[in-house]
Amino acid sequence: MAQWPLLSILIWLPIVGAVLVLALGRDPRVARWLSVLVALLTFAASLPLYFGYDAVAGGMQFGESHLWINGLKAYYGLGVDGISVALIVLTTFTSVLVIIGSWGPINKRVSQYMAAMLVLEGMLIGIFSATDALLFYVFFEAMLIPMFIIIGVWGGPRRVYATLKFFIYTFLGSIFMLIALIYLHMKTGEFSLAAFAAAPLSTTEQTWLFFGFLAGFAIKVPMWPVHTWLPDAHVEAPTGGSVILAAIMLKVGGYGFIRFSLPITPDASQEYAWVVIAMSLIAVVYIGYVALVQDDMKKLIAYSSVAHMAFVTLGIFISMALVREYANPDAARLGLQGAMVQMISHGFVSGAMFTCIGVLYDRLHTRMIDEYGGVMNVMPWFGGFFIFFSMANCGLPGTSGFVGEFMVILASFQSNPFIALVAAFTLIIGAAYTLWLVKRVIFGEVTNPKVAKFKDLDAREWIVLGSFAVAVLALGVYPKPLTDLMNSSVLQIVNALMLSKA
Amino acid sequence: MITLAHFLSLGALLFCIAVAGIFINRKNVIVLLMCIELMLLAVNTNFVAFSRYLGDPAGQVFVFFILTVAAAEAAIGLAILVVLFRNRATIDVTAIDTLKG
Amino acid sequence: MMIQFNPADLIAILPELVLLGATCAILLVDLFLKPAQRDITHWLSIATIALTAFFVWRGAPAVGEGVSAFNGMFLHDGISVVLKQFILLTSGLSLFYARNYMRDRALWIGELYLLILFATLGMMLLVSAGSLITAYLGLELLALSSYALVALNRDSAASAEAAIKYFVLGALASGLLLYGMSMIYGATGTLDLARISALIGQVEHPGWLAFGLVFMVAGIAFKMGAAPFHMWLPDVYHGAPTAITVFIGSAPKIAAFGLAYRLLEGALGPLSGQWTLMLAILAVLSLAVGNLFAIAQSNLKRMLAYSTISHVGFMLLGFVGGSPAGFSAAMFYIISYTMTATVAFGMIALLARAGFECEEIDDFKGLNQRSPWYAAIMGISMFSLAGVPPLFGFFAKLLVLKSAIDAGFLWLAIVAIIFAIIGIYYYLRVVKVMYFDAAADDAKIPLPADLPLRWVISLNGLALVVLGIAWGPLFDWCNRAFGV
Amino acid sequence: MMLDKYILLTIVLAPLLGALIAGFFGKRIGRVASHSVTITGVGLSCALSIHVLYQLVWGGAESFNQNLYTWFEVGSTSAHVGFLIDRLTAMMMVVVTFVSLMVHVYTIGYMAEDDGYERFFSYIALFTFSMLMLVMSNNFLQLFFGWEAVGLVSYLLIGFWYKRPTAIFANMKAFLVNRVGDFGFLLGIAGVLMWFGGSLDYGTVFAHAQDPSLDMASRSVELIAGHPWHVATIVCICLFIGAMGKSAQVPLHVWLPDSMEGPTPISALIHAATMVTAGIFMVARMSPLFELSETALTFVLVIGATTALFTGLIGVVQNDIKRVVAYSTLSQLGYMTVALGVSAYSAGVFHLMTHAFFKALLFLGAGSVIIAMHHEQDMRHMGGLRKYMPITWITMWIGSLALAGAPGFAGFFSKDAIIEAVGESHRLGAGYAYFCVLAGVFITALYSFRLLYMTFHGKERFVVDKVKQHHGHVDHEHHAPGHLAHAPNESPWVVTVPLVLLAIPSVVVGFLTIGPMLFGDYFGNAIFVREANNVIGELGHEFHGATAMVLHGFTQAPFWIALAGFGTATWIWLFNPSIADKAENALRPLHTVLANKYWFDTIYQAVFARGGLRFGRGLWRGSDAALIDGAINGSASLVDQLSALVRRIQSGYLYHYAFAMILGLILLLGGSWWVFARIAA
Repeated sequence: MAQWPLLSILIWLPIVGAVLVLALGRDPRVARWLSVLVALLTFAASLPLYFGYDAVAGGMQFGESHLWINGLKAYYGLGVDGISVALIVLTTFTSVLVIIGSWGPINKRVSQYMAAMLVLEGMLIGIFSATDALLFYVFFEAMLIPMFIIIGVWGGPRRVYATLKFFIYTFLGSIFMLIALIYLHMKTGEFSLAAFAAAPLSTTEQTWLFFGFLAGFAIKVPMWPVHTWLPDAHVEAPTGGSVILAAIMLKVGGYGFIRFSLPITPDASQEYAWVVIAMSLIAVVYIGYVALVQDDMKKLIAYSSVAHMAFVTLGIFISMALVREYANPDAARLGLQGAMVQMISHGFVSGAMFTCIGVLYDRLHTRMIDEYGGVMNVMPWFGGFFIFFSMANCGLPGTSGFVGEFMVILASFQSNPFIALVAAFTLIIGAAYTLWLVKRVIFGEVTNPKVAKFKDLDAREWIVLGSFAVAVLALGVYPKPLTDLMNSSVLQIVNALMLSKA
Repeated sequence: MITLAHFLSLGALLFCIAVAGIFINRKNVIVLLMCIELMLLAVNTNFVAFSRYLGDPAGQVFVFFILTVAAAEAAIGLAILVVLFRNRATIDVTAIDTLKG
Repeated sequence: MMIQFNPADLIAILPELVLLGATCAILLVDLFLKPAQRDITHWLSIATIALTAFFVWRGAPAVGEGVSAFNGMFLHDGISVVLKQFILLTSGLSLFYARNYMRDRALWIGELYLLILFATLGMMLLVSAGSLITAYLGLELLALSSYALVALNRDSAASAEAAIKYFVLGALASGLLLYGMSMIYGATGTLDLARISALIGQVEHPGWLAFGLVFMVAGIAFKMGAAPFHMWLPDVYHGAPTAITVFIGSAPKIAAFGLAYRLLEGALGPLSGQWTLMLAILAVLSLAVGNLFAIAQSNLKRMLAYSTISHVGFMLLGFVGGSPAGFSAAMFYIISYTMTATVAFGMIALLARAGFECEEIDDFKGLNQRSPWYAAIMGISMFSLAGVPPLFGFFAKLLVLKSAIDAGFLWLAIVAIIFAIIGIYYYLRVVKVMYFDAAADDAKIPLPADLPLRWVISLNGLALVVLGIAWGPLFDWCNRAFGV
Repeated sequence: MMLDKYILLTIVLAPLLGALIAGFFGKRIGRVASHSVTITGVGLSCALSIHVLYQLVWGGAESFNQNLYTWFEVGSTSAHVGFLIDRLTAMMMVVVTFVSLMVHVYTIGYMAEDDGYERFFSYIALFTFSMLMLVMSNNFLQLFFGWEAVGLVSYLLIGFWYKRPTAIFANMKAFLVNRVGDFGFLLGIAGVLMWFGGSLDYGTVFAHAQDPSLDMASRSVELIAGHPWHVATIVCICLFIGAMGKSAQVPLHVWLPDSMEGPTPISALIHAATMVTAGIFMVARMSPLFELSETALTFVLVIGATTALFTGLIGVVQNDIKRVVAYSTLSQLGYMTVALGVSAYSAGVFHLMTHAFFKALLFLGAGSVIIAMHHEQDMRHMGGLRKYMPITWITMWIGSLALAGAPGFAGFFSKDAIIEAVGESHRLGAGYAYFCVLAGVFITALYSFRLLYMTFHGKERFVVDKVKQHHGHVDHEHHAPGHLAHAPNESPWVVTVPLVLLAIPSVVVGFLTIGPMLFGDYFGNAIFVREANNVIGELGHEFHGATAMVLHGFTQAPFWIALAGFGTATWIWLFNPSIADKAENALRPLHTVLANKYWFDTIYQAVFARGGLRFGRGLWRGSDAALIDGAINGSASLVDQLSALVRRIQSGYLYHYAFAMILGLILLLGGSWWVFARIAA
């Protein structure tokens, strides 16, 4: 397989597939089957990536490099390390489920929806495999377009506000990052991430660059206080859009921190790690409380996403502090691994949660919590899934939701127990908002006569939720394959962090 | 003695009058056309004066071109004016304000 | 200095000669055609442009070997070749986009083609100008043709108003430019751009130079449409028939770039310390004015006009670098902009029909339902204007931002991106209208069946994607032209 | 000799398999198959647990400590899933699986009419699995897994009747309060990893703790500059907070009484016998750590003593039969905690074991009564039931005597040992604790016999409506209080057999095991006590066999105090029921305090629940919506308004346009002049 341009195939297969779906998908059935086929093929094509990746050796593998823009020495450069492999497989896996999940709810302009999803998938894979900053940026920004369309066309009543907010907000952040990239290009004469990481930069330069990256990635993650686009986008997005948004698009921010902020501006990252850590901790508590009082379940889960992603940023930057200030690379690796595991896990859990909400929405066409109640009476299987994913959402051991949080808390304790103290607060508040949601939606007597007519999950919904459940459980019971996959990549990052660049 | 500076001052003065005419005039589009001609003449004055002063004929050649173009310009300007009048039945500058904002 | 006629110089201006000759021939032929046979003029004009482009291509000088003909009056170098090719391309595109629109409005007359061809000739001359005289003549040929084109619809009050505004302000700008030229001439004693550049260091009256420079910058800024010399632009774009807006919104921008480059860098390069600052001021104003004003617009043509102003501001970012790389970036930018704008304006022309201008943003409601394909093309063009990758417009922005940052104008780059974010809003609004809103009931009328138009606009739109992915060759071409 | 890994795996996985089958295919395979498969699983597990215990105690097997697989491995930090099977574990395994098996059998009768029959079996089997994972763990990670997993099952079971608003409130409350404990527990684990050898495995951690060269007892850290704290104290208190949640110690006890909303079998299994004792087990397991910190043990002691006395007091005023038993459980958990607090870990674990039997018995007996009373739980509507259900009556008496510490019964040995140990201890707070546990003995006797008298003796305070019998009776279809559709009768054999089987150990287990467990070498090195703290060792000098202890018991204060309690209860509730009301009026303020459970719930509800909601709403509306979105939408609308304003500049008038150009020209001239001036300067 080595000589196959596997990453290019992964990127372009869904995009070409999308064109095919658009061209042939006048009949919705054709569009649906074709898109599932393409997504499955992509998923199948991503498996050799996982099995073929030499996790022991680590480093960038499956590399491809072609001169793209001579004048800028920009390359069409692809390559993956363990971190990327994990995220790419997450992407291909989730995309299949999202597309299957969209079979029922999406009835108008099916081919366009499916095509947008596939294009989005290709771009996300591109983000996770680009080794050239310009290429990364292109995918990073371009994915806004299909998402914009998905939310805007198939979204809820306030979709216009939500999409514009989403687009402009994220664009605002990333364009500052663009300036940072241009500056780095000026310094190094090329766009390769390796060259950026190797370039010596003064502390002042690093500081500016750091905040440039922070603007881009913090909004994407999103971190407090630039998170307000996310609840709106989620609320208005169709189920599939929400799933992709939560499960994968948010990961781009965390991935960006690992790929850009840490290696390129290590000294500034160290200097300002406290900023990110503080923002993350505020997010855990603040967002937790905000999630508690939501009346809209999607908004609730959206806020919970923000709180969970705070663990990702916490893990990433706590490792920065651990490496430099506490000279504790082992704990740093733990933190970084924790952040990564949290990303993957949140992908599954939030994807599943949004799918669950979609299942309810398809039946009652409202997301207001107080319109439901007693769903367990009529949809016992669904109730089971919902409770299971809720438990994963509040980080129950044995589910994937626990692993990352556990590792991050262990790591942050080693830098400062008080950080761990605040972070661990998620145990309480996370359980509070999730279980209260369960209580109000799933348990209780059926009060709404329409709820009484609900049918339990159909086969399609079963497949989607069941797949998510298997993933959540597998990762929770046996996370070692995942941590092993990323182990040497994380080690390399941590080793690089130990060296000052100024 | 009349020096280059005098010619330049004259040119500048004419130019200013022309420019002022364009934005102070609130009555008639034709006055605008006249101002434009005046402005070109101011430029021509400059060119001729420089040409003479530098002993270089190229400037005067330029003036010929300017004059020619000015003639064409006047023709087109008047044609547009006619079109305007046909549609509006007025050539009042203050009335030409439907396109704005 | 003896003036000599060198027959080899004719080779250098062969494309212009071809264009001139063919235009005159078309002028004659058209006299004898009935209105129903206007297609002949149409295709002849397109053939002429293609032929001219062919000769430009054949006559392109080798890399780095610019030729000057007619004692330096006419420059034939890489820059002029690139600019001419794109001037011809966009002029040709506007011919395609114009036919259907003009036919629907009984404006499909030979003069349309003649004026466009003459304007094209003017632009070609302009970008090859080696002397102040050539520059002026090219400019006026373009300007006079444009005035007439705007007024082509004799029965439209709006067109007439646009035309008179364009004319008066254009003439004023010409006056400013000429006045500046006269001061430069007076200071250096020559009209030849290269010689001006060479002599600038030893002038007696640097004040005259500075004076002349300011006036020339003002004149150039007007032609580009940079704020605060932009005020004609929204009214003209708005008032002119859409098919004409397609034309005057595209190719002349490329020519204006050529004019600016020839005059500022070619002649006044040694003064770049001053004009970069002026251009920086103009850039900031243009970005602010263009984006701020555009948001409030409900008329798409007018909105696009303001967007043009903001794009000019962006293009000036490349200029302020004052380096070959910066000019190359600016040229890339202006090419990208015109290629994109032709799609946007062309789409208005495509969707318009007799009695329905389709120039309000709301007229695009639900286009995705009526025609997903054209909605996609329009969407691509909007995203490209907004500067979203992987479309052409993004890379143009990348390059100009880069050249501004390279030149130390980081603050300018940041100002630019902040306004770009404001700008995103109104482009997205168009996409929103097309995709998110339901079509109005009366909008179910089928699209025009002008096949060449459909094909060309589709290709034009796809080019934005293709050039977004594979923009390297074009960038290399621009770089080679400037010897980067 | 080594224990067989596969036997241990079977012990854990058999209930899990049963749970999965009953859970996923329950409806398809039917009721009988569902309970068969889970009972088989748990029965197998129980038999093998007994086998393991036998192997360890008599078979000469060594402790088993082996990792099954690596959970994750990052740098030097690794986490495993593995088993540590020593005698402490084996005892817990037997207790858990035995009580679980009893409860399984009992459930066949108790839940016979319930729609969620299969689901219930699935849950309790899953609980057995989780609890086994907890006790069999050889590391902190798996401990935490089991810890939370039992919490999850508890959550599911308390909310088993998910239509009841009270049940779904109670299960959420239980989970959240437990989460507060887990919050501390997790931090404790993090502290262990950081300070105790960088490992999560018990073996490494304990070795590190006991390594004299490291002197972990006096190692301190300055979390706040200038205030050195002992790391052992921090870690142990954090871990104990976890235990406080799970074992329902004040002030995290509030969930346990509410958890009685669940079906009675799980009250017996989870909220009396096993899960709630996980905290006790955990502290005992962590004895090498707790021994390092005198401060932490004092904390444990005081909390335990407070729980033991004050929650018992509440039990006296409860009228719900299950709640009385629940408060009694709280009080007994307090006893166990007190034992831990005076380093008498083995006494705590010993009481854990005896308590498991007799408290499960009491709950199941209460459940039997509830069945008979058609799901009436209020004792004020009972009375005189002994003639209807003799087996239940007798077994309940046995359980109550054991609970009250009647000499010879299981509870006597364990409780007396605790009281003695507290008396021996010189730890700070031991005096307070001694008072509390002694007073607690009186209270225990008081509420235990009150329950018996109100339920089984005296007049019948219910009416049997002789109307058509209701079959398919479900819980929420209550008759008017005190009205029954038909006369109560003894429960079926599936209910009574477990009662009897639990009654036997309630009588004899203490007598049989106190020797080896407390004063012998039963626990070996599973529990570590520093020489200076070894109160049980002190007691051991005075121990001359169980019979002697019984006889000695009659002369001791606790016996007389219990007797006083018994006498008081008998006097009031058996002979003079009216006095109860009079006393209630006479002691109105005290009664109010107790009836309101010291207002813990009220305060928590107001501060944490409503306060949290208000805080959240404030953040949402005030900060998210008003501040952040306000800034964003505000700047957007500012741009909009600015745009609407400035567009007027484009007036449409030619002369304005021209004027703008001239202004521009002047601007450029100014700029140019400025540059000139700078160059000149």
